[in-house]
Amino acid sequence: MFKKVLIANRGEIAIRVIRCLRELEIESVAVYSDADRDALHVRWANQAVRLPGNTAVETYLQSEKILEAAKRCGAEAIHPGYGFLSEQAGFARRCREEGIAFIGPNPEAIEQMGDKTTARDVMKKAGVPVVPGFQSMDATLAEAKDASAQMGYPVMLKAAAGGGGKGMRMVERAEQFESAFQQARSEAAGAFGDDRVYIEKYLMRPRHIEVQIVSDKHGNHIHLGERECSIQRRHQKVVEEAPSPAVSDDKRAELGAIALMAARAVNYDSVGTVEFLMDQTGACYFLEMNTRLQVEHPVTEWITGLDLVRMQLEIAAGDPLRLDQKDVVIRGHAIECRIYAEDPYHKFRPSPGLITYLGTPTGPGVRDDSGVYQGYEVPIYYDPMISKLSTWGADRNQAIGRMIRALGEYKIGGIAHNIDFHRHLMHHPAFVSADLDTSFIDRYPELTAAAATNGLEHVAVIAASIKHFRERMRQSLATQTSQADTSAWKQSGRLGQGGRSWN
Amino acid sequence: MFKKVLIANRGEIAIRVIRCLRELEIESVAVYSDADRDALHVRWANQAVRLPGNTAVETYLQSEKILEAAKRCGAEAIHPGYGFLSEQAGFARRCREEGIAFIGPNPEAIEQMGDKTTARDVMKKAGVPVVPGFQSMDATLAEAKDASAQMGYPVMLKAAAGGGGKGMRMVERAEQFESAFQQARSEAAGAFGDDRVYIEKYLMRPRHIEVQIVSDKHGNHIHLGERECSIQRRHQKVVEEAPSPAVSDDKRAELGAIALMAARAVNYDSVGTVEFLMDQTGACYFLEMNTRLQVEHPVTEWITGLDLVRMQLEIAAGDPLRLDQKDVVIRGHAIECRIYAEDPYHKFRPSPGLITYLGTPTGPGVRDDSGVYQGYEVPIYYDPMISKLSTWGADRNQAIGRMIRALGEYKIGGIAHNIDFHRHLMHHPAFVSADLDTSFIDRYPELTAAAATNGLEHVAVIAASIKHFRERMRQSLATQTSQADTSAWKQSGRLGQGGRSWN
Amino acid sequence: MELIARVDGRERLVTLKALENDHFEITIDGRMHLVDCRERVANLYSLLIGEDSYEVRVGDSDARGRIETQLYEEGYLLEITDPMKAILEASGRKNASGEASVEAVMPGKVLRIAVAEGDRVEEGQPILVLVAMKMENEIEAPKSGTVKSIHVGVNDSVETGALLITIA
Amino acid sequence: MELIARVDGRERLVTLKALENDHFEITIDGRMHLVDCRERVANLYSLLIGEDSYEVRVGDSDARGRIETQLYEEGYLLEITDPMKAILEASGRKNASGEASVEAVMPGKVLRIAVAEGDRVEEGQPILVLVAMKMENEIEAPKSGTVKSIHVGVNDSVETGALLITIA
Repeated sequence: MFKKVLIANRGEIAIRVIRCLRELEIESVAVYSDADRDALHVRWANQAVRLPGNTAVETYLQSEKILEAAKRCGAEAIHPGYGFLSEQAGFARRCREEGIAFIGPNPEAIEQMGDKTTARDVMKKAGVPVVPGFQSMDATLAEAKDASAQMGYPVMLKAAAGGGGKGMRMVERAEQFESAFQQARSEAAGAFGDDRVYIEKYLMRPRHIEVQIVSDKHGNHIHLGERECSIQRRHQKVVEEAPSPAVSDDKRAELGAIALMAARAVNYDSVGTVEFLMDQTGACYFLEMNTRLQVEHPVTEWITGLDLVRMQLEIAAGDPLRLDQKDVVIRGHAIECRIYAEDPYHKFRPSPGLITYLGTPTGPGVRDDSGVYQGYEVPIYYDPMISKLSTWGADRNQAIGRMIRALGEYKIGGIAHNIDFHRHLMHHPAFVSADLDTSFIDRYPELTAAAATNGLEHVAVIAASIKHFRERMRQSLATQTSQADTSAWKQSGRLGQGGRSWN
Repeated sequence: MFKKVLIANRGEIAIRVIRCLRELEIESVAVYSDADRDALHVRWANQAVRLPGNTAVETYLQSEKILEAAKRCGAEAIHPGYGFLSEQAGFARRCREEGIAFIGPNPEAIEQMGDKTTARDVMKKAGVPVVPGFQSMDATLAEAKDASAQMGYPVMLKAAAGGGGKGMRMVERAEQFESAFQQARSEAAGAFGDDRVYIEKYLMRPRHIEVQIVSDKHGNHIHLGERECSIQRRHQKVVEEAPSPAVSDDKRAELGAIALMAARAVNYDSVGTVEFLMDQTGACYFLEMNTRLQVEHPVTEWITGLDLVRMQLEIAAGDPLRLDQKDVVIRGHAIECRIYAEDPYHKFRPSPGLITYLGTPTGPGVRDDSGVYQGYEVPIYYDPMISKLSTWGADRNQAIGRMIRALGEYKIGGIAHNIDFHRHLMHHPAFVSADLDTSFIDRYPELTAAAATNGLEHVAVIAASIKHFRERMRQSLATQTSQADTSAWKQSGRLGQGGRSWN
Repeated sequence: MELIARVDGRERLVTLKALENDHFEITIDGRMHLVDCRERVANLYSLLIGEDSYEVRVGDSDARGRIETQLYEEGYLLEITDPMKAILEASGRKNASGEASVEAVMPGKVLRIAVAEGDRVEEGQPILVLVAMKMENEIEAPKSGTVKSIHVGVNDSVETGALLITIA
Repeated sequence: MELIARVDGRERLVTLKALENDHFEITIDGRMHLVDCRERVANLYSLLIGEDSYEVRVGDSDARGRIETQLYEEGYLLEITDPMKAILEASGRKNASGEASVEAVMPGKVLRIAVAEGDRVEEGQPILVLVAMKMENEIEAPKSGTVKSIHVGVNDSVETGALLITIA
């Protein structure tokens, strides 16, 4: 096993990796931008190397500077976390050239899976079902229309060159196809200078299901069952769970086998995720593969008892897998809520700023993977996710009950956050009955309305009135004190009306 | 299931029960002494009833006042926690008379198991091996000596009426018996006005092994495997783990069967623990039964995935057990370290006082069951245990690694605590190799010597020097400020040298 | 002390009387509560309302006098006003120009401007998109009115507090 | 600033020079360290010593000038003294009577007194047992000397700070 590992990341995932390294008595090296001097990962690593600048481009994406730091510090391996350099085949290749272990798959596997069209082709060749689609290239309108008719309406038109919803439109019937196709083409040309349009079967209210795979460098591949990540906002996951309430044991075995086909097709050799969309009939289609650790890996850890970061390290160090498929036993149910510094009642607007109070939950079946602390200022440069709260229960209901309990214990002051949003979601009848799909949040607008529902308004009124009263008292005392000729330092201890600031 | 439950306890166990009630959407009623107005269990319960006074006798042992509170609040059941009223058959009987469910076993079972001699007799009749012993009553010296020779030296003499080590002495050889017996008798008479001496086989370096049992009101009994609690100080457990490294699968089945024999013998109908001493040959002897939830129940919860408090509630509500013995599956290994407000380097002297800083660990495989918060003052009237830190790993080594990591994250300011003690213990070769017995702490005096071992003295010197420097700067600034004619309130914000107090 | 508490658009009339030992007599719309409010940790209240117990984290009042409260069961945002003070302030406000300045709430880059000078806008209508923290953030009109001036252009980088748009 | 740090009975000579931006040049027994010490939260330091990183919680100095430091790896109790100040205080101390008063560190009940007036005691020797927090707590002699007077009796209840025994 390695003696020292550099973590080319920040936030909660850097903390997750540091914790694992600490548990294995491996030294950790952090890198940090100027904005991150006060970040938790800098404090908790054994060494910390500064990357001057603030933006990701200046810092966490500076692959050569990071490689240089690793060499200088004597780190034998680099963990890329997720995001940043984690899926850059070029970086994985440079690590290999420099004789540093990249804690992730080989660069060829990243490359093949990184490009959507290539990935689809690889999967199709491996016999994996993909969302039916047609790449227009310089296809005529007639050819495109034929293809659409063949896959069946509704279909989705997407700019082949772009992303982020641009040039995207849904076509419900053949009669609408011609005008929609022309419009999509011209929008794509305008936005990306490339008028190629990609046609995809539109799945109605699909579920997002993904299979966790683990492969070593000796040709062993196992899967750890699936996660469901249908609750999304702004095309980003907010709540994940494992196992999926929509996946039976048979379906799990089927999806697992497909995922392992994908893994074998690209000689995969790390932990990774094969993502599917499941339509309302239960049919699953390959969406994409993530060649890295996922944000939501804790729910899989809860139900399997495995430590995915530790497995990544062992695989990168050349160890064979310690277990066979039959050793993978799923116990109970786990849910993860991503805690964001954002305002769910104003279009999930990010809310960076100073965390003036932080009370985090614990107790039975609760885990908090956080990257922040009380007194920390959430910077504006990076992702607004501050922690991942996950709970485990013998069944889904117990996991939900524990999540509601843990959300109640979670208290964050100073910034907007989505704790109440999660609480309302966990109580929502459609969530409780597991009637999920990727448009869930849009379907239930009450989730993004700020209205309180618990009838405890009088308690809030009482608390706020006392707060107002005490602020007034403090102000008037302060005025008196600054006028009096006394040592304010001695006074300050007595002013809190009982409320003191402990450190 | 109940709609409202009163918790006749305080500290972490009250919080443990409140968490479970919250998860099941059951209302909780706390009771509290005057010293506990600021305790966490008062804050987190839905209702809180004052018991005037401070000592346990004035408050948490006032069974009639507690019953009255339960009736007035409409609580249908009382959870006694551990200690206080939890093993008082009389209280369980009064609950029954008042039509309130006692969340524990029936009073007859408590009674039979509460008296050591009766418990031994019950166990012997049930065919359970007990530590060989002999009750002298008005036996002659010759009879007592015969009995000792029969069980084999060394033997232990104990005052039959007392406890707490009084009148206790070890006899190594037959020649010493006569004088030791006379001395023990006269000491017993002096201390308890009762000269009966109880003779027990002295076990050399025994391990403390206990089996968790669960019985319902319908005659179903299961066991959840064992815990090992050999690490003790002042005859109290400090570290517990499950499963015991000294117990094989066969031994587990054997001990489990014995424990269930005990349960059946007294018609047990709640969760409970059958305690054994295991000698160096691996032979186990019944020690006593605890007819309540144990402090160390989290390690069993970790490895079985069961919620023991929830099971207690379900059983008390009359539900049959949801699982059979064959459904009990043990996964991995769990360790619990009890965090005490005490000084391990001065004979574990309790250290009540104000908790000025509290940083609690979390992350994968870590659970903290705490009864305190930053800003809380640990009162002098009750037990100094402030929290139970437990970790889980796929094997014992991973559980130890996680415990060391979690202890590193645990930071407590303002009071003495035993975090460093636990850390040294977790690193100790004899602990790592599981060479345990109840005299472990006495055997290794380095554990109770304050010497640091990690070679990071220069870091401590640097931190303390900067602290000293900043305190000095603050003092001199304060002097200047109180002399200047400015508003000290505005100044105070700038004085922390960057260090601010957040709430 | 008489106060008005606004929650979710509703107004509650509050009378607060401080008693000894952190106790209060608080009347909300005529209903009286006896409250024991302990504050061992600043801004973290342990409330006993009769025998009902709540732990409530309260935020400091923001610029608009709003106080955030976080209970185990729910979070509430309240506006507490002192009726006398409110009357005084309201008369003061009338003297102001009635203009609203839309400022950048975080540093970022202007991606899109959805209005032009002279446009009529409704309160809550999206008027500008700012990219920050890897996301597009829609900025809404704080009041109904007419766009008086636009102070930034597409692709401009702005700092927190930068004036973006004025609505009259 | 020159300081003496005592750890586990050893003395270290420390020179501290404050630079800008929370940086320090700290020399311990002739070895120099460049330190960046951030204190976002009072008494919780993020130390970068060169590129080595440590999070250290420091306690406030106690009555004897001792500072507790808690690292991830270990806790240390240090005594920091200012050599100049130490010299002054030592001379002051000589004027005192040289008596040590043993006081109750917590409220409790006297269970046992192990010494009699006039007894010779060694530093660290158990002299009294106090029952508090469900436990028996041995009180040790703070210094070697002779028991001058015993101010309590067995079974007495005492409050924190109560004078128990004087050793001369």
